[in-house]
Amino acid sequence: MNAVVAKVLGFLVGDAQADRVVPPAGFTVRLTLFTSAAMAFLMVFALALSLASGRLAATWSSELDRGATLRLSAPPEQMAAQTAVAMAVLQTTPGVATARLLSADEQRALLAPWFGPDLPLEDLPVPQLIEITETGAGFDAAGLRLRLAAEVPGAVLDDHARWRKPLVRAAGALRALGWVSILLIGAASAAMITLAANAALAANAQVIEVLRLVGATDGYIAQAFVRRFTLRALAGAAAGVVAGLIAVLLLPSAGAEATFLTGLGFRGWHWLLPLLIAPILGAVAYWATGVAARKTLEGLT
Amino acid sequence: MNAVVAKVLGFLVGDAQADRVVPPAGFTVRLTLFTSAAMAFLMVFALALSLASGRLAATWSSELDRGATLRLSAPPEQMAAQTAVAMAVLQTTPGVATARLLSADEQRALLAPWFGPDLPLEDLPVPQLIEITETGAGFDAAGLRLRLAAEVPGAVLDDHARWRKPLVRAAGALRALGWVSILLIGAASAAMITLAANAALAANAQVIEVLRLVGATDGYIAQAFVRRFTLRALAGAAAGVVAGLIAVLLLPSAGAEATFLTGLGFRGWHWLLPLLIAPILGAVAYWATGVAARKTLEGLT
Amino acid sequence: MIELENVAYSYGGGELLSEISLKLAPGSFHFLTGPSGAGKTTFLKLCYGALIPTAGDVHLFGQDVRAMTRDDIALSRRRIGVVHQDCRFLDHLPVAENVALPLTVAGADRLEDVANMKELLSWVGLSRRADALPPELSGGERQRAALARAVIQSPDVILADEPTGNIDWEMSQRLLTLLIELNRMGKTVMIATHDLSLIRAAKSHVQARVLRIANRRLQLAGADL
Amino acid sequence: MIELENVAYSYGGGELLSEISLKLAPGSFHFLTGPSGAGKTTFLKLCYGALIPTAGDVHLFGQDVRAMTRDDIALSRRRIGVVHQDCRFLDHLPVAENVALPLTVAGADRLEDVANMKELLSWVGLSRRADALPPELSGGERQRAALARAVIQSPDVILADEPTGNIDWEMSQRLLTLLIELNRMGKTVMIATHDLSLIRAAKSHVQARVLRIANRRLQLAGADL
Ligand SMILES: Nc1ncnc2c1ncn2[C@@H]1O[C@H](COP(=O)(O)OP(=O)(O)OP(=O)(O)O)[C@@H](O)[C@H]1O
Ligand SMILES: Nc1ncnc2c1ncn2[C@@H]1O[C@H](COP(=O)(O)OP(=O)(O)OP(=O)(O)O)[C@@H](O)[C@H]1O
Ligand SMILES: [Mg+2]
Ligand SMILES: [Mg+2]
Repeated sequence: MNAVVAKVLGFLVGDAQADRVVPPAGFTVRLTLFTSAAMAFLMVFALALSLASGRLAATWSSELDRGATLRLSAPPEQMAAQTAVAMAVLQTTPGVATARLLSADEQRALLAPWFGPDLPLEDLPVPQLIEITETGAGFDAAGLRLRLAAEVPGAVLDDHARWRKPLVRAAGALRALGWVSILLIGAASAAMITLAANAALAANAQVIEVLRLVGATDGYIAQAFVRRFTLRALAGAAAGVVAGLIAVLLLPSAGAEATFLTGLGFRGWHWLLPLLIAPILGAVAYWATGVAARKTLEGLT
Repeated sequence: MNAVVAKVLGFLVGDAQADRVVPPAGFTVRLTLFTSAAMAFLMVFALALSLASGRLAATWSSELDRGATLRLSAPPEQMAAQTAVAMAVLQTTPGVATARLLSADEQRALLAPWFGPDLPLEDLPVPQLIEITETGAGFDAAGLRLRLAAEVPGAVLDDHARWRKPLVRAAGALRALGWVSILLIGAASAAMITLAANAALAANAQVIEVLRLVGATDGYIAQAFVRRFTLRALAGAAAGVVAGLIAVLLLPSAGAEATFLTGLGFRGWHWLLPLLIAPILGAVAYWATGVAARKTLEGLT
Repeated sequence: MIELENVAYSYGGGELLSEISLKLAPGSFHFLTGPSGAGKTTFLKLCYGALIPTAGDVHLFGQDVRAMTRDDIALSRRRIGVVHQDCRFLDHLPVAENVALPLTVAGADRLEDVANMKELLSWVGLSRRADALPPELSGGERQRAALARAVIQSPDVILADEPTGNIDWEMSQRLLTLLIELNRMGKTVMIATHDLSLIRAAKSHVQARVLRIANRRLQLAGADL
Repeated sequence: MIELENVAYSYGGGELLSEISLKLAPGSFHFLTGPSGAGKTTFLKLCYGALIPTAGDVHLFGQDVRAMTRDDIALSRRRIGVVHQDCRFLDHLPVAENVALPLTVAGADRLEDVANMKELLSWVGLSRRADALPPELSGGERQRAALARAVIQSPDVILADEPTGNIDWEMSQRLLTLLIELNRMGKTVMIATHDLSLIRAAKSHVQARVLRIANRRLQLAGADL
């Protein structure tokens, strides 16, 4: 472990002499710096989007996952008996986690938008509602309906599927979209940084040639370039991540609408994710420059 | 107009001789091609996302934009009179576009989830519901409540705001996010293509120098490079757009959930938007190469 | 054709050239000598407008270089053929196209030039290498290609900076003969060289003046050469 | 030190060099001549392992070039100082650092070298230009810097390709003196040149063999020089 640390430190500190052989400025610097910065910036956004839509999807599915409702209509005198039968049926149905009678107050709250809060619920032939939550596997709605039809004819099962499924699916699609975009931007970043490293190396062909001619070993030359470009990519990416985080923090300040979209931004340990971007892009630059340097060198005698 | 067309055609067809002075291959080609392609690809995605969330927002706001509901409870014999008064009040309220009495069938449909379809609506003290649609400006809910309290004491205004606003705001945030990401990716694309053009030109410094020394005018040199790089950026961007469209078409094939998210993808004239990407990136390349060429040339005597 | 009046030039340090006055008349033949680093290349750059004098005036074909636009300079270069000391080419085009480049950029390459070109390439001994790319040429071949490129447009003035530095004696003689012939046809020629035997060889064929840069001044070298 | 046995080389067309055998003994002094394009540069490249012969064997310090790894070649270049015909530098480093580059990459630049370096730069007449960047040098100054770079590491073998092409006679003499001194200290020297007077000047100071490339063969030139 210590050896690895020493190696990484040695790499970062570098050989001051070897460093000078790589031109310090010019368009290749700007290219590498800006490419890493811009792609890191976009990746922060894509990450924020993915995480936000992930949270959105989670909220939707949990809020809508209330399961199903059983509506029981029966003459007032049979109500209690039928309710007991229905509960028994539900409790023996595989896939039903809990079944709960809604209290009169709860029913009144649900109906309030239609009749106002002063509804005389007792005087109305209001059906009894039973709230069902499913287990992860869910229950067989068609089977349950058959059993209920046989034992509790006045019961109607409303499994909310019509309302819930599309929403959950939509949230899932949004989350998938977020991850697809992060994958795409990540792939584009890697490709772009690879290309920038290649461009920078091609632009420095004369430097490599001169070094080779005066007796520098391949390792020395590759190391000088790899170090320089990795550090540049790291610096650019770090700047991009910082800019991205600032932008993400500034963006949704517009609103309290966070309630629904749960806001663009990072929560809890998610803050650690954008911090991975710079090291990852740095690693890509490290690898790409190494490969490009070795390829360029092999073209030289 | 004809002159412009002739000029553009002339630019596209070009001068075969002038063309040869720009090196046809090398890393600058790959850099320009790939940068335009990757950024065009990402822009197609960002565009699809923006449009999809735009549609989502539109769906949500229109579905939820039913405006408000007025619930009128009154003893059966006063119902008709109170309804007439309430309608009169509504029709004179600025910001109310239409006010419509819900028919018994409609009320029954709304209550069906709670009481089943066979509800004897006539026998119940069911309030009369009036559906209100707002004009663009919307009405002053507080003011309306005051007027109603005075004239129709049994009326309760439910303006849906509690339910609607967060959703509409969330949809708006999503749409804004889409446009922000398209702006960001667009800006990054422009910057990246500008940088690639600069890199390409810097890599071709010797070509420019030699041309200048043998008596080529600035116009000739700039034109040769601008033409080459614009066409490359156009070709790369076109390839990226095509790849992006194919990816967008393939992606949401997963689902019929299109109902809610209305699906990622383009609808109707929106198909024209991604076709603008290549010309726009081409224009950026045209401008960037021109500026870079002129800057490089001014550094030469 | 080219006139320098009391010209001085400095790269930023002290003055490299001072009080230089010279008139290149049509049909004249000049040699330019001086130790390495004396300013021969700098002097030639002043003559083709690549450098603007820090003092004094330079006139190219009657125009003051300070008043010339960038395009004027470009056009004047079509009338001045230059062999640069570090000859550079378009590395992706074969030698023949590189030699024809001044014609190409002037939009003036016509069929009759093809014959001219062949003859020129064979005179400088590059017929067999016409299709090679510049990086595949030997040092001397590059210089010969540069000379060919400088004269292909039959310019009024030919400025050659060490055109024989990497070339053997016999080939140097051939190149010199070419330049002498062009001079006989009325072209103005100026050759910067450190090769005194080349100057001696030329003197027996043409009336050449030998200029020498020493102590920042341009002097007419005596008959001692 | 360097041995060529029945070597042939071709760039892809016909053979450029054939049946070349030569042993560079320590302390020997060679000149290499031949018309432009004969293959002098190619021959030197074979000698420092930049080209692998298409036939025959080349041994550098006893090792077969075909069996040498890339790092072996790099290390052997620290024992062979080369002045390239087209001298290239790191354009972003000043002349002094460019000259010291072989020491830098060998990780061998020490304090005592600073004094050496100063002396060397002043010998080749570059003391005043030590802080200039290579693109600001004149043609002759570049060649002198390249020679300084080739000898700074005091290599066993010095191969110089037209080291005086752009340099005046007096400075050429100084450079020649430097090479002759190094040769006296036991270094092997080979100079490719087309300048016969340089060869003649050297012959009065050192026992030099003159090789000539003609008709694809390496011949020993007679005493006619
Ligand atoms: N761009 C520049 N910036 C600063 N100094 C320069 C520049 N170009 C040339 N010099 C210096 O000016 C002096 C004259 O250079 P110039 O190239 O004119 O010499 P020259 O006579 O052609 O020499 P040579 O025979 O070696 O080619 C040299 O000392 C050189 O270092
Ligand atoms: N990379 C290459 N590919 C193909 N041909 C080449 C290549 N390099 C050199 N040549 C050809 O090989 C021949 C010999 O080249 P070389 O550079 O060895 O000549 P030279 O003797 O050094 O000539 P000079 O005196 O002009 O420098 C030339 O005709 C040249 O065009
Ligand atoms: Mg010069
Ligand atoms: Mg050579």
